[in-house]
Amino acid sequence: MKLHEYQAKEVFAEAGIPVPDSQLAESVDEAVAAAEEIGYPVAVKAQVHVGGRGKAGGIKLAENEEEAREAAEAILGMDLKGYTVESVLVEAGVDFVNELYVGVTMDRGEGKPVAMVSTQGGVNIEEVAEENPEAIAREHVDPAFGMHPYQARKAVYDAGVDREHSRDVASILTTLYDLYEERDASDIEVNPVMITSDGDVIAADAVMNIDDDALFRQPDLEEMQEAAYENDLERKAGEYGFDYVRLEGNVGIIGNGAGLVMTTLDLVDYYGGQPANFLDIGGGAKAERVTNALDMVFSDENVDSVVFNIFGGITRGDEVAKGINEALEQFDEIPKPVTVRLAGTNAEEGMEILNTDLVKVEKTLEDAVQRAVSDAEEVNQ
Amino acid sequence: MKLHEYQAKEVFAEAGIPVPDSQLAESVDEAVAAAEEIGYPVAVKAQVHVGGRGKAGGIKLAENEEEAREAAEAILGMDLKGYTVESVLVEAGVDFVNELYVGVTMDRGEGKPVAMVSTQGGVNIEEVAEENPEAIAREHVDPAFGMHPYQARKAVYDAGVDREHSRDVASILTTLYDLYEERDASDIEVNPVMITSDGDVIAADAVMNIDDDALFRQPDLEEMQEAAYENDLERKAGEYGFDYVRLEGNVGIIGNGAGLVMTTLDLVDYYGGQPANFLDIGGGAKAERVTNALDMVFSDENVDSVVFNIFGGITRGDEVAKGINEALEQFDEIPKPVTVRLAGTNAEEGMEILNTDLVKVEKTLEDAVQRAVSDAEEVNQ
Amino acid sequence: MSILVDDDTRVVVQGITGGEGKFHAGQMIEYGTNVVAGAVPGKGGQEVHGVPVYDTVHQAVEAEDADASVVFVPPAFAGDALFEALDTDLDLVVAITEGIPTQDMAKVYKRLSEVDTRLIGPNCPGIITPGEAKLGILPGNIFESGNVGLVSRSGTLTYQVVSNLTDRGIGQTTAIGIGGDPIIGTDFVDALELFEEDEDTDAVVMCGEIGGEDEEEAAAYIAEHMDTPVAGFIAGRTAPPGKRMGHAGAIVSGSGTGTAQSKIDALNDAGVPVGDTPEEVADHIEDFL
Amino acid sequence: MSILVDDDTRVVVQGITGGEGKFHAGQMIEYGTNVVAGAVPGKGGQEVHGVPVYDTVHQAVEAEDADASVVFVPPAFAGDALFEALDTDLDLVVAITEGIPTQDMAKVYKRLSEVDTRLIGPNCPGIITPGEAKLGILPGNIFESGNVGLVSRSGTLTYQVVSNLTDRGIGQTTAIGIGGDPIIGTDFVDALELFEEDEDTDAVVMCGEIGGEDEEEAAAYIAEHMDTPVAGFIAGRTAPPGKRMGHAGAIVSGSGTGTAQSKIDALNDAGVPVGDTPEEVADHIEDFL
Repeated sequence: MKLHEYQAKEVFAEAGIPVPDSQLAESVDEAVAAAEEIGYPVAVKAQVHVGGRGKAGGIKLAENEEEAREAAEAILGMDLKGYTVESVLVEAGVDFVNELYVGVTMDRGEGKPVAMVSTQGGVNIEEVAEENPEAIAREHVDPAFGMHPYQARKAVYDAGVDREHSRDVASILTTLYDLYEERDASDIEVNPVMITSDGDVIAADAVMNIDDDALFRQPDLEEMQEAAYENDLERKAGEYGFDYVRLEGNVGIIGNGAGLVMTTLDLVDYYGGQPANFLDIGGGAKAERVTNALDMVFSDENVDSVVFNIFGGITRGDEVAKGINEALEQFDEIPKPVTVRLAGTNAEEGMEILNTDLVKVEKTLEDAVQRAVSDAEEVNQ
Repeated sequence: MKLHEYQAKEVFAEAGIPVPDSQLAESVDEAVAAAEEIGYPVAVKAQVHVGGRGKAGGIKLAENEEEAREAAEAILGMDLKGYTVESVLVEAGVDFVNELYVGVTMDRGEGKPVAMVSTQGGVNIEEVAEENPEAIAREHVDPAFGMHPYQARKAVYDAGVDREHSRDVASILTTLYDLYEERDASDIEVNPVMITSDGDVIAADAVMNIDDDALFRQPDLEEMQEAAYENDLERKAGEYGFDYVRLEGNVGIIGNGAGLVMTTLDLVDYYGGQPANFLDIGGGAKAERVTNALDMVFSDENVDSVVFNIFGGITRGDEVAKGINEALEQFDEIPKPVTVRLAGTNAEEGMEILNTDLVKVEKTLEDAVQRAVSDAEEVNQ
Repeated sequence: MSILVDDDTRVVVQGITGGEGKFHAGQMIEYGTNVVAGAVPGKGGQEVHGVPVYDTVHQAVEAEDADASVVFVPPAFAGDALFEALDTDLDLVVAITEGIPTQDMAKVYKRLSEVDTRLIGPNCPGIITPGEAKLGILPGNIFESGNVGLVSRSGTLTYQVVSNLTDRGIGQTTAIGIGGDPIIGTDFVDALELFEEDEDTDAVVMCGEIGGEDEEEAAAYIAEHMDTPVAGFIAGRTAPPGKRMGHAGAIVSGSGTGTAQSKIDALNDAGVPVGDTPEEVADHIEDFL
Repeated sequence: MSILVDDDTRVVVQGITGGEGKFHAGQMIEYGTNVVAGAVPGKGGQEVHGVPVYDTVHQAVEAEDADASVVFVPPAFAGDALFEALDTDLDLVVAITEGIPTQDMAKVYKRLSEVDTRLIGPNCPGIITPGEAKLGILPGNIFESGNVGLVSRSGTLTYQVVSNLTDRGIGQTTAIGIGGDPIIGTDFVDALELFEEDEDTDAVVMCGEIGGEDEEEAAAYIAEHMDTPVAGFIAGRTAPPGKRMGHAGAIVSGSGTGTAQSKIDALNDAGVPVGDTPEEVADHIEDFL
């Protein structure tokens, strides 16, 4: 789960990290009122989970009411890399002399969190990591002990932060690590940490992604989930409890097991089609879950055909087939052509049971995918 | 620092451990009023840091007002192994069917905390440990990870606690460990944990000793210190910042460094005397600290003579001698004979400086101790 | 004949009284696995499928002389269950549970470095030596005893590839699902090392997917240390950066590390053919044998 | 000639800008110790007694090729300073600080088991090889180079015993104060082992005190492994149970473990004479030589 900037800043501020004054606005008038209250200059920042918002026009500075209105008008409702901007954060402009990067993430190779500090903040840190890796000081943290204070200092000194600001920056890093640990973050970062002309150290941006698997013990963050969804399909997947990722193609994909679903996507691509989504229906395939999965894929207007790929392990193919029949029988008309492939335990029995008035049946994965791809092509012709 | 039972129970109750209703009383009337409010039967319990309070008459049960009055009268003001009882805890009587022991302490040999559970509660656990060690289930805790839930369960099951109560007992152990860690305890225990006839699990006693070296980060516990002192001498030592232990003899002892002071005590005993106290004056020996140390030893009415044993390491003997002179010159009359022995850096210069009108001077530790022992014998003749 | 598990393996099932645990313990026993005990706090003294249940893993291991456990404990309690298992002297712990918080697993991973026990998983289908023992949820009927080792980050994809092999009459020595989480116990290199040492394994299938650098490390290991031929498959070629594809570990980072292409290139450079489809993987294995 | 430290030892002083740190760094340098750096966060770039100060121990160790550190950091921050020192590749860390919370030391002790660095202390006077180097606060002038090793839990008691030796013309190879806390790095057995291996150490004084079972373990070690003769002293014969005698570790438990008598008996059983007075200890050593 990705928090919006404004949500992350609420969490950071509560933990004692200095952030600029700001207000969330969902309309142009709200944005202007917020700017007036905060005082100029302000930054108007699109609240979407898209990297490089600034370059894409999602952040604008405003020196006065007119500029604030223009900025809010330009940003609210804009399409930013496929996401519609529904709210902006209006934030006090910071007069900075220096920008740093401070963050914590999991180094999965090491199985340990890693704290990072760089004096090259304000730009894409992943580019810095690629082009100039020694510009990022890294400190691995033993998760049993947590981050020792010396590690925060070491990262800050190693990164070359001025001695004058080192204590404040180390303090932000320490708080970020504590939040990372206490709030089950998967990534947490401030980029940039701004050093103001007055020598203050302030978190000008905020990224906080939460481990979905740990949300059960972060009830207050889970409450932020609703506002963190980017669109209706994400919200629907969240409600149904599906692992779902929307892509840009037109072949809808439903399967069981992450690896097999990814493989199905890959095969759609391999056979010349374009996958519309990743949807893992998980173990079993009761009618209700099948119904929900079809609802999701059918609700995506981009989808022109659907491939349903189930490898029954412990689950028996005949039971899955019954579930699919039941689910599809609820529709008066099947909105988009569905190809089903069942494999594994009792697959043949299952294929026999499937109602071929409702679905097309293929025996191999390869054939099922090719059928769905050609169905999608037909629709587009 | 040892918390009184009532203090420890406040901490335990706040952490969610079930304890009986209770009230602290410092007079017989208060005790009776408390008993009336709580309802009979009650236990009236002396609040002193003495093991085996019950056997020594420091705990009495009362079924009615008359018995409550008698109990409070008997206990308040009584001398319990050298300590005067200044307050009692009046506590609801518990109708128990079983008594367990649950505790956490540091196993210094392993460098790890150890959690302990036994079904042989209600008696001196150290006796159980000696006579029937397998009656105590022990679980060492890795201090980097803290106690895992399985460890609490394992200790409880290994101890043979009824499956019916195991969850509640494990929960008390888990809370005790958390308190042990969060509150920098050196020992924490409940003995007994009572299983009531209704199947409830309740902490009927409470021991919580805090690591003195960690009190700086336990400000709320530090506030309990004042009430936790057992007598004026302890309070005075606390205020002066001395490591001080009162013993039962009549030769007062002041020295620098724990090992050397202990050795001085041992030599007093070796030469036929009886040490009155352990007092480590610490590094250096400025006049103020010497004055305070002498004030402490002189305030102990048992003391008949004093030996002052300083081994100057980095501190120079002549400076120590000046400090001793200055301190003793403040007295119109030296209340008890003082023998001084200086050794180490500039010891000879120091011995020459010492004002022999005020103190006796000996060159070796052995001679100084013997002199103080014979001085004390003389007073007693 | 196999690696890690065989018909001598004495198995404790942690969480045997839960829905999943009970069902799969039954399946494991039916397959012939030597399930000797269950462990569930508070359920000691009960029996499940005729197997005695103990309150703690220690009691189960001691009483039944077990040397492996399979963990079906729900994710919120699974980290603790793993610490419990690692505190005994088991040789092998197989964690089936999906959805263990990553930070819990980071602590378990630290603990793993302090003990001699091997962990497989979590978020994995388990391990099977066809005809001898299965520890986990793999459907026994699709496997067949033979001379190909299989190691995979994925469950159903494993079944797919195994069917492609079994359908051609190619059996398996042992198949291991190492799990789809970012932090796992046994990784590709560990498993490949075991297959390389196993005399009966004549070829190995390795099914990787996007995320992390395990496949790249495996490629380096294969190039340097393996004589046994390996065929690969990598899922997630079409995955966009920054999106978690079902598995917590299946994510291409924003900077473009962990891509399928990087893994395919590394494997190809190590002389490992990577199939475009599961069928092609079976083709490569057939060529090796 | 010595154990652990000599005139080649390159020392970092952690906390060199504080009152204690600065004073004793001066004393150490005056004694001839090769103090090469200080480490104090925020004070990098300064100099103390002509020694360069760095912001982190890592920087100090790398820049000055140090192999040992002495810690004079106040107790609230000392645990962190020890973790910092143990994260470098120093051979030896000597912690002088008194009053480190026991639970902080328990964590440090765990960390010690994961690294190759030796810790002496905390709450100790340090270590000295007379005429070569001292790391700590021991008064150099009472020591003399010779052939007796000394290991002690106490500071001033050590000075007392050393004077008794030096006064008779008996010098020391190395003297180690292992510290009076319940949890310490180097213990008696570790130190005795080093003295046993040291060719120039012909006899060893071991000054123990009440609390814990280190002396009993040392007695067992001496009986089984040592040829070098050992004389002992145990402080705290008159200590009542349950009272902490100055040192955090000097406490006889309520059940009567950790008593002086138990330690004296164990040592006597191991053939170690225990002096009733410091003078008697010197007598025993004189007899050995």
